[in-house]
Amino acid sequence: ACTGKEKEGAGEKDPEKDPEKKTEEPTKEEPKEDPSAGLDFPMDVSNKAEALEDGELTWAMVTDTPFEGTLSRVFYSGAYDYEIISKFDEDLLAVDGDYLITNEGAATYEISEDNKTITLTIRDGVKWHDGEPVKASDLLYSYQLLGHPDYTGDRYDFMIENVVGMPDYNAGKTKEISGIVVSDDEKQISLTFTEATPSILSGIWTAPTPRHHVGDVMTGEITIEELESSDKIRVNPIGFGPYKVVKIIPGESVLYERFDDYWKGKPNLKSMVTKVVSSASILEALKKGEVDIASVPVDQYLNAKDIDNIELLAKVDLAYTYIGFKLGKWDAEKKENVMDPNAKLADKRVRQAMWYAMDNETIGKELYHGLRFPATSLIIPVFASFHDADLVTPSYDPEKAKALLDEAGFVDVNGDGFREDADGNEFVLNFASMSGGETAEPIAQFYMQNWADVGIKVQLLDGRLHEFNSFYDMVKADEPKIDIYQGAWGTGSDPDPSGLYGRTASFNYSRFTNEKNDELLAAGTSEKAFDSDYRKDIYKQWQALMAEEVPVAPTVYRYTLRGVNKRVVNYSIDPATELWLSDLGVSE
Amino acid sequence: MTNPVIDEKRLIAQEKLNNPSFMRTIWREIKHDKMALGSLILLTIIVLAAYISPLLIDSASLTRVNFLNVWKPPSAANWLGTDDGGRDVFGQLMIGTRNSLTIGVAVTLIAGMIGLTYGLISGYYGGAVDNIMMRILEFLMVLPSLMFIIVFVTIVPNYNKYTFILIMSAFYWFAKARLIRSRALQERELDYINASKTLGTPSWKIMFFEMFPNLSSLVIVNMTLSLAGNIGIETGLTFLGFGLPAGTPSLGTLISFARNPDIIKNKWWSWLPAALLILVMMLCINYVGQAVKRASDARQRLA
Amino acid sequence: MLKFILRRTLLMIPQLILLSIIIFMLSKAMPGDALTSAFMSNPNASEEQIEKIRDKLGLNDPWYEQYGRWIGNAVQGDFGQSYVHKQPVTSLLAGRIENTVLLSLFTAIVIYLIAIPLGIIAGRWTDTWADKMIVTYNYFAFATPLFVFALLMLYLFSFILGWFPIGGSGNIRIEPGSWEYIVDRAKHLFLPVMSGALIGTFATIQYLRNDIIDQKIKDYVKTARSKGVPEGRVYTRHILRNSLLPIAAFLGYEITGLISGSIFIESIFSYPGLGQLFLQSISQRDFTVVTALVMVSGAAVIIGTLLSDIILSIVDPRIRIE
Amino acid sequence: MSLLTVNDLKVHYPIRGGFFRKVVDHVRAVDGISFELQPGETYGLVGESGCGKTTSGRALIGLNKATSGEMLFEGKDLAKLSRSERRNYTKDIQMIFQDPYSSLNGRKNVLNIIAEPLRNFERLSAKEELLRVQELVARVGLSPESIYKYPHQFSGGQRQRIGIARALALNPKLIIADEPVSALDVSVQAQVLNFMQEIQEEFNLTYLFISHDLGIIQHMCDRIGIMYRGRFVEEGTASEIYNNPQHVYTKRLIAAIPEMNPEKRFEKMHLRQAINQEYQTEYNTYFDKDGRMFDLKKISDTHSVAMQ
Amino acid sequence: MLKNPVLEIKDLRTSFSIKGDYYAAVDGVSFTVHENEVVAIVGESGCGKSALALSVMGLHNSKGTKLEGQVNFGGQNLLTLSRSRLDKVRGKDIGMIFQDPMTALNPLSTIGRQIEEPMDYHMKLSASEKKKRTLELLRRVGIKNEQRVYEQYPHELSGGMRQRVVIAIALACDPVLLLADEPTTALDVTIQAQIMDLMKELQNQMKTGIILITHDLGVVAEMADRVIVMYAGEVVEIAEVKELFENPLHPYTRSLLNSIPSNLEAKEKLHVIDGIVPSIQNLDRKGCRFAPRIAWIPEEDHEEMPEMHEATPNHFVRCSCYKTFYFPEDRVGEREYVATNS
Ligand SMILES: Nc1ncnc2c1ncn2[C@@H]1O[C@H](COP(=O)(O)OP(=O)(O)OP(=O)(O)O)[C@@H](O)[C@H]1O
Ligand SMILES: Nc1ncnc2c1ncn2[C@@H]1O[C@H](COP(=O)(O)OP(=O)(O)OP(=O)(O)O)[C@@H](O)[C@H]1O
Ligand SMILES: [Mg+2]
Ligand SMILES: [Mg+2]
Repeated sequence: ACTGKEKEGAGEKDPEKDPEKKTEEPTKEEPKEDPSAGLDFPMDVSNKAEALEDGELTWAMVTDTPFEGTLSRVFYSGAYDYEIISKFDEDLLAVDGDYLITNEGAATYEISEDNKTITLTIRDGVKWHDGEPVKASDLLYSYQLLGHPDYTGDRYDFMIENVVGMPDYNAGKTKEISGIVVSDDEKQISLTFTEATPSILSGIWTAPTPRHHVGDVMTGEITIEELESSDKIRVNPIGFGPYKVVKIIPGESVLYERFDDYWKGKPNLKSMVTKVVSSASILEALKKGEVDIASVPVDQYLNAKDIDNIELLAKVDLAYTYIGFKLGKWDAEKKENVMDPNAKLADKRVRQAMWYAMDNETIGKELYHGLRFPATSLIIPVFASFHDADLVTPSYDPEKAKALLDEAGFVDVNGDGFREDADGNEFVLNFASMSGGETAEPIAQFYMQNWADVGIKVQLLDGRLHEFNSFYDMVKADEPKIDIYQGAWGTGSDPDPSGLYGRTASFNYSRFTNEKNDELLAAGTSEKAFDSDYRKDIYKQWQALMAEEVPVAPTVYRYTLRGVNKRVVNYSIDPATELWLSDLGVSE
Repeated sequence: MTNPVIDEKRLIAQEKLNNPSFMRTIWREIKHDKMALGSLILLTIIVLAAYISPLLIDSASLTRVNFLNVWKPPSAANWLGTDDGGRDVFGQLMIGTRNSLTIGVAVTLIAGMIGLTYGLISGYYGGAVDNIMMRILEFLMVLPSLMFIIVFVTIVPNYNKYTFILIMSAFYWFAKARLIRSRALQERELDYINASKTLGTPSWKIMFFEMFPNLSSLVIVNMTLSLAGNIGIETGLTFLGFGLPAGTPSLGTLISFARNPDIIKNKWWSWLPAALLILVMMLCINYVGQAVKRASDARQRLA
Repeated sequence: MLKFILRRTLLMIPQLILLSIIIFMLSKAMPGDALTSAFMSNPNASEEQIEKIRDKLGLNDPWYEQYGRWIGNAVQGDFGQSYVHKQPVTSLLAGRIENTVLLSLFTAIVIYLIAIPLGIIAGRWTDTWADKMIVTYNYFAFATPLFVFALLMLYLFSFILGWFPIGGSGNIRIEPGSWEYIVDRAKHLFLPVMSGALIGTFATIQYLRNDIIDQKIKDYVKTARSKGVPEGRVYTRHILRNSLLPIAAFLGYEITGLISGSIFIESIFSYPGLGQLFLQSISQRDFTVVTALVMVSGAAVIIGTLLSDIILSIVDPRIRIE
Repeated sequence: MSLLTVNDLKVHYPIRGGFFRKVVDHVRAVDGISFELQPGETYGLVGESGCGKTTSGRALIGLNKATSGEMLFEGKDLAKLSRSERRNYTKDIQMIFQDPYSSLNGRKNVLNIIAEPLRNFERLSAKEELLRVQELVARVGLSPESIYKYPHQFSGGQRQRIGIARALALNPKLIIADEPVSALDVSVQAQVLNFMQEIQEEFNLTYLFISHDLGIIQHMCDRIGIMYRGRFVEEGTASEIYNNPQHVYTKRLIAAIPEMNPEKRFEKMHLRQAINQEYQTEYNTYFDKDGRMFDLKKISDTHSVAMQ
Repeated sequence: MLKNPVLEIKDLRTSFSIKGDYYAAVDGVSFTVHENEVVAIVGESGCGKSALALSVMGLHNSKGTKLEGQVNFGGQNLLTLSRSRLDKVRGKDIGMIFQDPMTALNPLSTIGRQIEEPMDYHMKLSASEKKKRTLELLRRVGIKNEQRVYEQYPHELSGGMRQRVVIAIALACDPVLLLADEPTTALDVTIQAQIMDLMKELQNQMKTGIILITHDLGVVAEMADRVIVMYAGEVVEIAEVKELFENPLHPYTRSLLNSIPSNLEAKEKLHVIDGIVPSIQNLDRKGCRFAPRIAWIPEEDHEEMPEMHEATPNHFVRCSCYKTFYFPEDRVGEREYVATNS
């Protein structure tokens, strides 16, 4: 998992290797048509013209609900707020294509010998939009807010707590965070962690908060609650990014203006607008040139393709969908997952068979026109260094599935077309799936058909899809009626999977545990893992383990599509791009 | 020295004139109105088709997803093309019509029963009982019902056709209760109610066996007209995402395909037939309802 | 009159309290809460962490305790904090209410502008072709689902013809206060208002038409004719005033319709108002906002009915308000 | 012994008002009336509209609650009976209603209408019931096949007879007739009045006959009570009232009967003016300082007047 | 008594459309009303009295009603006047009083406004003159606190008061003819007497012609100069009031008079007219229309095409059956209540 830094869009330097490995999916047993044949998406715009001096550009925020408008890194909760924040504010440290920190950003870093202390040095001339310099203590202030006993946001996570002295501060025992030291000239800040882990490189929090602007919670000038709802973060928020916020129509649009004192120099565009456009109208808005850059819902891909004045960019998303098999329970006392040996799906051969039975390729190709493709491992291809492209995992093969089931003793004894379990008892699985999106229901139906084809009777829990909240309520609570469920994880930018599959991870909804697993996950974040080859090897083993044990069966990886007007220049969605948001421009 | 309201009396008398044969009067009125007659015939055809065809359609194959066959335009195999899961729209239209009709009729009946009972009791007793019951009703009418329905829908653990009917019914009887009550209040002043009281007939019997039959034409008219509204009752909710679960085809689920311009224009077969069907049914019921209404009011009658 | 208004306003209080209890209980009964989706924004946040926040926010207390706290603050005008929006519900609603009020107000105005003349024409000249056309229009208005109509309007006038913007309430680049700004707001309002209004005329036309037909044969109309009042005046001076009474009486409940309408219209036209906020809050389980929205809507209807009563008492001398 | 003795009967309707809709005052619809009914007689209750005639009748039959006072029916106070005890007297006291159109349920046929009281009080087989109903129908002069018809198929007078048959079904002793003919045309009126007289003899009925038409009251009644604003102003035999009215209100009522002789119409008009004059000048003899009537005072054995 | 005729009705036929066919409710009625004369029209309910009055005033719904014949008033046939011309006559030269004062007034206007309204259209008066005239009218119809009543709304007045207001409206522009359709039926006996006295008084002062529709023979006796008895849409008898009461000729008139209780000794049986007035659809329009209700009179005593006969000067009666008519109870001395089912 990761910090809250979902890298979005151009600008912030998002280095990444290209995720083309999907084209060499080696898992197919029989040679199959390349699912993404004919899909050849660029990640950079093709327009190489000079940017206009004083261009104006409009971003679409594609959503059917308004954004919340909590424009602070510390307090926001919705992804759409982040889309706005990322246009006027930055992290001090930039990251590369692997989402690892670099020295390209507004600050540089050094890590101590013992890998426990990181020191950031802010460059000269990094200024907030109001002209005040960005101080080291502004970053300290972020930590003070995140760890504050009154803080009710959800960003107080492992990487924050890992700072020395943070638990005490968080419990209200001290006013100081002993692990953070700010230099007198306010240029340097060093953070010391309790545990050395490579996650520092991808998960460290480096977004400062303008203490002078929003007010100081530490002096009692303002309370956290007041701060959250303060106009300073809702009406006139400031950052130190290339554009500053001029005006906000709540929930609807934001107008930015160029920040002349941006630390990397004057940005290209005179002004930008981000506005909410509903998913139903987005193509129309792109076609009419009302918006220049917009993400395009996959189900509208075919129509988007035909729009002349735009160019489609695509990259693989930091997410995967999966089928989870309920194998145990969360033990609230011990705070760990406990497997149930009598679970309906305790036999891993059955789980493997179910994976074999699923025809994800058809879904990806037919339903998503290639914009989704079968997933193989639980570490997504975006993390190119860790994703094991050579891993062999089950792919659609009903015969293999049947064979496995036969082997496991699941055969149809009463001749109703469905298999009974190894003891000859009726075997019916309850399948929980989330509603939302037009394709949710056909996909669930499709999987059930796939399983039925190999003789496994699966029925929808309560005969219908469940709405998001009820779904997670039930999955989380290990609702005994649920045998399998379909979920999706956004992975964040940290490849470490222990938050989702660890013994003590509450999000490990399949409740799978295994000593080998514990071992590997621990090793993956140990100090030793700063050695990237070592870490790579550990994760390779882990991926293989997961493909063998199948606590969950990953189904598809997804592309995200972005429609960009052809007049836009210097825009890339490549995480590894050298382009910054300040370079973005329009040509005529 | 006649009573001051003799004219009105005559009207009542005239209304009662057709009471015993209200059904026949309705039929006469419908026969007389070509529009209503046509509507009734069309409606009968639709209802028969909706309730008979599902017996002929293999519903398992209808729900079977086939991604190789999505969004196919109408053809001989799929009269109305296929939807996003490659499923036959025509079959869904038939089953959907049946579901929507069932829901419409059930909600109309249940809400009608509740409203009728509530209104009758309130109107029959009048006075303090009426006062309290009306305060409650006023309160209920103030509730933003759509919001409440949405909240209920999210709460109900096992949400299906039947719970949907119950939720809807729970919010659709208020106006009926008010209407019935106001008529019951008038009716209780009439002497036949007093007569029954002086003859020692128990209250509940008076309410349901004396008063109710006299309100029946009102009830029938109101029910027919609200049936028209209730047929499309789930479409809006479905559109908002709080309708029937996907997989329970209804006219609403079909119409709700019309969510984006691409489908509106290029995949019209998925939503347009359902939208037209609903329109046609509502218009038909409305025309029949208007005829029924005229039948109940001697002044407006055509036949 | 003042006493009446006071009395009704006092009566509102228990109604609103009851309403708040019901909606509070119900929103607590909804599966999940505002934090269920917390991991969506931060996959690293652990369940324990989230549980801790729940404790901090008091979300784990029984509903009546939470309600007690809530109502205690509500009495002081504080409807709590929206978890999702991280701001007081009052200021959240204050930011949105203008849009919805504008939308509903104009919709209502247009409804009456369309429905009253049509209702009068249909009622006065029953069974003429004009009446038949109006009645047919009205049946269509009744039978067409609002959202389908709104979508078609959007499709036709924004997408195909391009006459109107495709959503939102205004263009952010235009400075408030200028003439251009007003035109821009009007352009953004036009389609949502028309979609709601053209479909929303049903009840008013129907009532007006039926009532005019009823009033037409009343004795006082005969009296007016026997006085030699020209036919036009018989309608304007006599019938119409009487026929508009039920419509005035209905005004309060019309608001319920406008509120439900706004939920559809706002989500179709991406028009940020209370209706859209409601849907969003429901799915995000932001129950303080849900509660407040239902309360606001309830209060709007109550005030609407009060307004109806006041208007009626002014127009109708038979209704006396002490 | 008298069949019914009414003592100081009052029926007040509350008027609500003020901030909390409290009872602020009462409509004194019936404000202390007393009279007796002898078995077999017809007692007329006359007065202008709104004077409380209907309210009195309804209180006697139990459709209204009496606020205070006694209603002794064969010595039992009807006002003090509980609901269930009261039911026993339902059989003995019946009512004929004003409006033959609304007093019969248009949805039921004659058989069901007339059988309603029988079903409430007597367990009869369908056959017995049919016989009883046929008997009653024949008695009120309708053809036997008419029991399967509906009320709308009858004329006003015939309907009123159906109503009477229904009232007779339980063999009542007292019948309260509240304006039984005022909704009927003159020609039909006669039919019903004649018929009521006939059955009175046959069933030995006692009538409390309520009307505002003095002509009819005179025609029908043995004794008459004149009501005004919830109280009696005069009581006496029919001839005493007509030939020797004492109270100015009684005189006014009598003078208001249209003169059937065109020649005398101006005389009658002058008489009315004279009585109006008297009403104004001698107000104090008839009303006390609060504008209330005095209590009745006997001026002969049978004749009492509310005068000082 | 030779006076100027005000209104002359000739062979008026008013038919209503019922299920596509027209049925006459007023069937060939002719009579004349003179200046300063009260003509009463009596008959049972459903005889076509109101239909007649509404025809004169042009108040029938134009759809579904057919008017034939002539209604001559002020040299014009009212039946053929255009709406705008008719509006010049209505309310000015002809005033109308309706039966039910509870419904005849617009509940939303003040009494003052409603009385002034006809003046707006027929008289050129300033606002203050109108008010003055209105107050005067209110006083004339016997309302004492006219200033207050002027401001009041109908619901604040009692029935009697309202009927006075209705009369004031009819009189607002000094009409030459007054049409009163059952003006006292809805009222209490005592109020009825007051209204009758008032109308007599006004008629004496204003010398208007009055058509008084009623089914109460008492009112006729008190008010009328001439009486027209109607049965089933036809006039069956016309006579001076004294003549009619002393010497009623037509069986229908006689039956009506005989069924009134106050005319008989107490407790004596009243006369009963068998059957009911047929509805206009069921009416047999051949022969004597009253014949079915006096079944004991032999058929041959009726005329085939009953005509009006002038039995004595100015006393007209339809059908010759009056000559042989007798009451069965007088002959047989007993009567049976056999219901004649309609
Ligand atoms: N339910 C009621 N509530 C309040 N007041 C009532 C009620 N019923 C009757 N009254 C009043 O009581 C008085 C007597 O009414 P009641 O009906 O007994 O008069 P009535 O003599 O029968 O008149 P009518 O001849 O019009 O029938 C009237 O002033 C009436 O307004
Ligand atoms: N608009 C109409 N359409 C059809 N029939 C009508 C219409 N108006 C009156 N009639 C019929 O015409 C006949 C005469 O009615 P009209 O109202 O003139 O009687 P009336 O003598 O005034 O009776 P009442 O004493 O009850 O007022 C009745 O049979 C009535 O049903
Ligand atoms: Mg009465
Ligand atoms: Mg009439």
